[in-house]
Amino acid sequence: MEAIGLQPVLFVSAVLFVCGVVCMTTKRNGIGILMGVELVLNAANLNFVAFSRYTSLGLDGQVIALFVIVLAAAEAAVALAIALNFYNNHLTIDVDRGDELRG
Amino acid sequence: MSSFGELLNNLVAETTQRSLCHFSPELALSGTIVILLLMRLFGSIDRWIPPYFTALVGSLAALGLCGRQLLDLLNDGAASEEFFSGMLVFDPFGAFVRGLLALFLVLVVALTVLTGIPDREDGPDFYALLFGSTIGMMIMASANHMLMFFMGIEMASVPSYAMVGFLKGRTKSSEAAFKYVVYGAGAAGVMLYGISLLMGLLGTGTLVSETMPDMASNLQLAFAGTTGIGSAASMTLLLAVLMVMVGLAFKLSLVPFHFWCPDAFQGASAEVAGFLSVGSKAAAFALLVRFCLSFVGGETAVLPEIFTGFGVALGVMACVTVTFGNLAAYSQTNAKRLLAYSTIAHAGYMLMAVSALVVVLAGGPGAGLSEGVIGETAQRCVEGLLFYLFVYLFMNLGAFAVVALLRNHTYSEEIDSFNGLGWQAPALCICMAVCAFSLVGLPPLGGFWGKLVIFMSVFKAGDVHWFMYVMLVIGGLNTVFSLFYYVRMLKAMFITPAAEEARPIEVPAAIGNYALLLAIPVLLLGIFPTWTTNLAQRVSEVLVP
Amino acid sequence: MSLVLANTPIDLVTEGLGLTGAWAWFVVAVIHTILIGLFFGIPAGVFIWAERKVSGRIQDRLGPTRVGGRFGWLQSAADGAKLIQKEDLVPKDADSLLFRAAPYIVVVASFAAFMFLPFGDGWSAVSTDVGLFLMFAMLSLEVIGVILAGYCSGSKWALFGAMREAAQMISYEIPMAICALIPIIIVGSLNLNEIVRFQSGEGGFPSLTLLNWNIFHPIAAPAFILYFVCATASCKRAPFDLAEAESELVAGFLTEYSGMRWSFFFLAEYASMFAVSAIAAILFLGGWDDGVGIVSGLRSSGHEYSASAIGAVILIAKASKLVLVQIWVRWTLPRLRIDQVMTTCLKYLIPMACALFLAAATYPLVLNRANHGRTDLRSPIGDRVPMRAVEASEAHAVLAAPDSTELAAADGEVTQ
Amino acid sequence: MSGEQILFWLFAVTACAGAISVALSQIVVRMAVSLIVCLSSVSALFFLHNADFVGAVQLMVYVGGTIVLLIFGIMLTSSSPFSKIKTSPAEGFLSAGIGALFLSIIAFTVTQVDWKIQSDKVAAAAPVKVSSEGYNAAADGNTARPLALSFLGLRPDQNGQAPGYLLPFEIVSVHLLVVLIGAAYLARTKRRVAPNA
Repeated sequence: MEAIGLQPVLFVSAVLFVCGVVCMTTKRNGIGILMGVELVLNAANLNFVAFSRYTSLGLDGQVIALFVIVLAAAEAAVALAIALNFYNNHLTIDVDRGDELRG
Repeated sequence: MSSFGELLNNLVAETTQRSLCHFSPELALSGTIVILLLMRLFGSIDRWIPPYFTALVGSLAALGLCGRQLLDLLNDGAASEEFFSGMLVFDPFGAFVRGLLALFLVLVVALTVLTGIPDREDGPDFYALLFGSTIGMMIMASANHMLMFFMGIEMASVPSYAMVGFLKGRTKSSEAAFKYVVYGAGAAGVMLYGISLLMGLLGTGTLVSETMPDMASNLQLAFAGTTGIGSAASMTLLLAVLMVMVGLAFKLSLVPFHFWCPDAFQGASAEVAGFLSVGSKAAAFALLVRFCLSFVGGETAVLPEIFTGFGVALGVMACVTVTFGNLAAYSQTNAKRLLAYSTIAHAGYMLMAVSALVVVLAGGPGAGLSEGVIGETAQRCVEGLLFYLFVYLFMNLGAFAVVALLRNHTYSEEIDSFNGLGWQAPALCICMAVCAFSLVGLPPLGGFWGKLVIFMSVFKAGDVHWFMYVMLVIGGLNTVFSLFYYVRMLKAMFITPAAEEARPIEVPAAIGNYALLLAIPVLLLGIFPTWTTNLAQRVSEVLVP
Repeated sequence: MSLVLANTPIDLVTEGLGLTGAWAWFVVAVIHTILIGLFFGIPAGVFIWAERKVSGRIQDRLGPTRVGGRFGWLQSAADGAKLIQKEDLVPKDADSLLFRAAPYIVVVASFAAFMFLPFGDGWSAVSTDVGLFLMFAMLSLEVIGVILAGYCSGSKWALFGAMREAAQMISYEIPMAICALIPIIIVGSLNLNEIVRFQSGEGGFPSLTLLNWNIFHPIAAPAFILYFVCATASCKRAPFDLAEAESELVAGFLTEYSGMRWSFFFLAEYASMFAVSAIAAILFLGGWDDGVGIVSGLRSSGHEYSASAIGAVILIAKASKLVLVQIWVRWTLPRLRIDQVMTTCLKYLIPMACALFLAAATYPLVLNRANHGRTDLRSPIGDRVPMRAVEASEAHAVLAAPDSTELAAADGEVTQ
Repeated sequence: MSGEQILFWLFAVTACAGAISVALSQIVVRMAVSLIVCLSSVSALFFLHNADFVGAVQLMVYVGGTIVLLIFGIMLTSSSPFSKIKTSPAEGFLSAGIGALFLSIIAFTVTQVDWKIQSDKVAAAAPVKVSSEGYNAAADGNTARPLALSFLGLRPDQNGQAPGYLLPFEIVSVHLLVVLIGAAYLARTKRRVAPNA
């Protein structure tokens, strides 16, 4: 079977990364920003898995991808709890509406 | 080809005999977390034994273990060794920073006991978060693998997001936590992408190792003979390093990744802000030093242009950070926000040392310094950083502690609310004065020596790159400038009379003693700096041969 | 992960057909899709009919009797024909795109789970080492469709139903997965084929492989009951059907659906009932093993194909029995309240599952100790895998990754 | 073109399309659905790259767990069901420009690298040879066993000369515990203690 090659995968992951970054910068909704973060983390994971197949990184890439998935889940849980807390206090999760802290 | 059983036996032996001993402070902290939670779960033991007591015992145990490790290491004169099969590294540098963190944890727990910010009901939650975050920082301090690098940062940050939002009902607190978590998650994501590129490029994640393929030696293999950023591979390397730096700069609150810092500090309670301003900085600097050394610490210099450029870029960042922090602090009216900007500025001073370290090592011999001098200069840089961190612990925590302790009496954290307190709470205000003057860097205090050592190493590095002199000048000017805003705080305390309607406050003796406990080391470090500088010197000699 | 066709690696199949490259993949994929479609659709239809008959019997009435002869066995087909003709309504307040998409997400998730389900030894569309894990993963995706259906309907009933469903399904996945881990500890593999091979023993005919089934393992037996309860809940079947509790929430997340889209949800529900039952049969009830060694005897005497075909019938029979139990339970027990559902899971099922998990992990050690270190216990209650690891000095051979499973199967090799 | 390649391009295109529509979509729920599409396609790419276990975890934890959590968050925080996030056109163009710049930088540097050569340079000098006795992880995607062993800290696939991941595997549980405590603390209402309890 012909291999896919590393370059196309890296390109896909670059697209995911850039979409994630754009998402983080343009969305005002807190959960929208978190989705951008998930995209970025997945781009990195895709890199890890691709490297684990095509370079001398070997199995380590897959191991790290697994840890990243777990850490991302933990981070999402806390982020969501904080977002709910913010919502309870402000009745919105528009990041720009939090404007009490200035200076 | 060793057989499977042999591998298994080696693993069991290594883990039980070596790794777990090296890891004992973290284990003590983890155990404390579990005990705290179990005590609440089963019956109501925490009604008889308050959570802070357990926390205090646990953190003291961790401090004792860290201290013993450091003493053992220095007495044996041992070099660094990896444990947990290459995940972490055990060396005096790591032990020093971990000891610093443990000491700091004890002081913070003591502070929370005095201010009573987690009430008895929430105590276990708060201390679990605090300890979890500290474990992450300790892992950051001894990380030897990119996974632990990332995981340490995550373990330190995610609980601290929750801690910033710990005062649930307050709009400011929730806003601060929300901004912090959103930006923090983004920075961590970008950093992870950088890590993935770096690991793919170098084929491994271990930073430095003698038994396994590691990034430092793979860098030499893969880029030997390459010069400049012409090749795609070296450009990718640069891109990856820059992306990793985004995450680290965020943790260090360097400009332009500082914007979360004032908001988070103002929204969080002063205890948490103090914890973040010292703990996460110390850990992140340790990580930054390890990260940089894995590129420039090799026997021969690889890609000298790129890494010298990187060092200079760090220097530019340091200058901008220091200047920005000091300028922005000048117009603040909220004490925590002012201290947040001061934290940013101090991160800049410490970054100067790292910048000098990278610049000195990146060029290798022939770039302005002879071989022997390079090592010595690099050691001075690390030494300066460590000494500064040590002093910074006491003086910055002192400042935040005074804000936290006064808040309980004045119910405000505005600078105006400090008016005329100098005569009502002399211990606290003297502590604040000592810490503030030390933060400025006035001679008889610890902060002076910290700045002096760093500036000396930067001056030495000027032989390699002219920008170091520029950095030195900017650092010096900023030191002078920073005097004004700290003095404003002291002026409110000692000169401006209290408002007519303000009611007099009375501060218990325990609180005054705690403040003095923080102020005295600052003073002592200023008068007898040599003991600590000697320690820092011995630590840095092992790290940078 | 590799694509296989009836126990034969794809390369050999396509060689026989004279195809190469992408075409071969395409042909095999189409064959598989048709086969899985059949196994997905037909049982669902049969169980919908069975549900009506069983409920009729339990409520002392006849159920369907007219369509398709005496037992009304064409009732499901007639229902399907009616539902297709119904008007396809999308409420004004709904997000029309997601409202339309939600039923497909549910169906696709439950359909995809069948890709990894082996009906006979090696008879699965995709053969992979983590087959069980993937089946659970696919089944867990169903909840997304349900949440979207509820949220995007623009109706309060639907929203409440979706919230309940999400909370319930996510909670029950935890004890269910822990219970499924217990046979995995016993067998030492996530591969569904290997789990059954372990239970069907090594001997030819006659041999009482029945005693080898995990259900007769002292720790897996309670795990089976726990698993079955959780599986019922995760298929949102009564008494845990809070998401569509008609007496409180009209029809929960299904309130706004009608016609074909509505029927998709039911298709998926019955299909996943079958899927979780098949998993239960494989994990605890010996899969395609008949218990007396006929299938393994046939296999060892070289009748691969017929052995697998008989095995498939046996597995489907076992799974169908379990589905019938679910139907029986539905018409027997009253519905719980939502807080009771959550309490049952979080306060009772999860601790019990964790305790069982710990027990399963320590049991072989205890047994080893009690047996004075002798590891030759060749009885159905012995956990042989951990012992083997201790026993074998050259553990290499033991812990080595198994060869691609479909080839190992061809040798009639057992567990190793 | 082999079947593998066709599948790769299929899933690569859906992954990119999902990601782009996450970035462009104005409705939060639709963003979530696009994200599901994207992440599922990424897990399919994992399967294609012989990482079955990672792909399965991605589906189970990421798509089935984290995203459900996010959708939960959307349901609990949106004031109206399909509230839009408004982005001004100027902002949109600016971010599109920055995004394009980023993409071109990353794509041009990363895809220009000859990874094979880089990897070979490293592998040639490394003292480790991948052992062939059944631990060759990348083959066939049956990585569950080598992964499990590396979580225990054993690396028979690298002859023991590779990092073992025992510590992260164990310490992540402490992290999860702490994070759980934090999230639960933030999400629950403050408990009232009876005065003399």
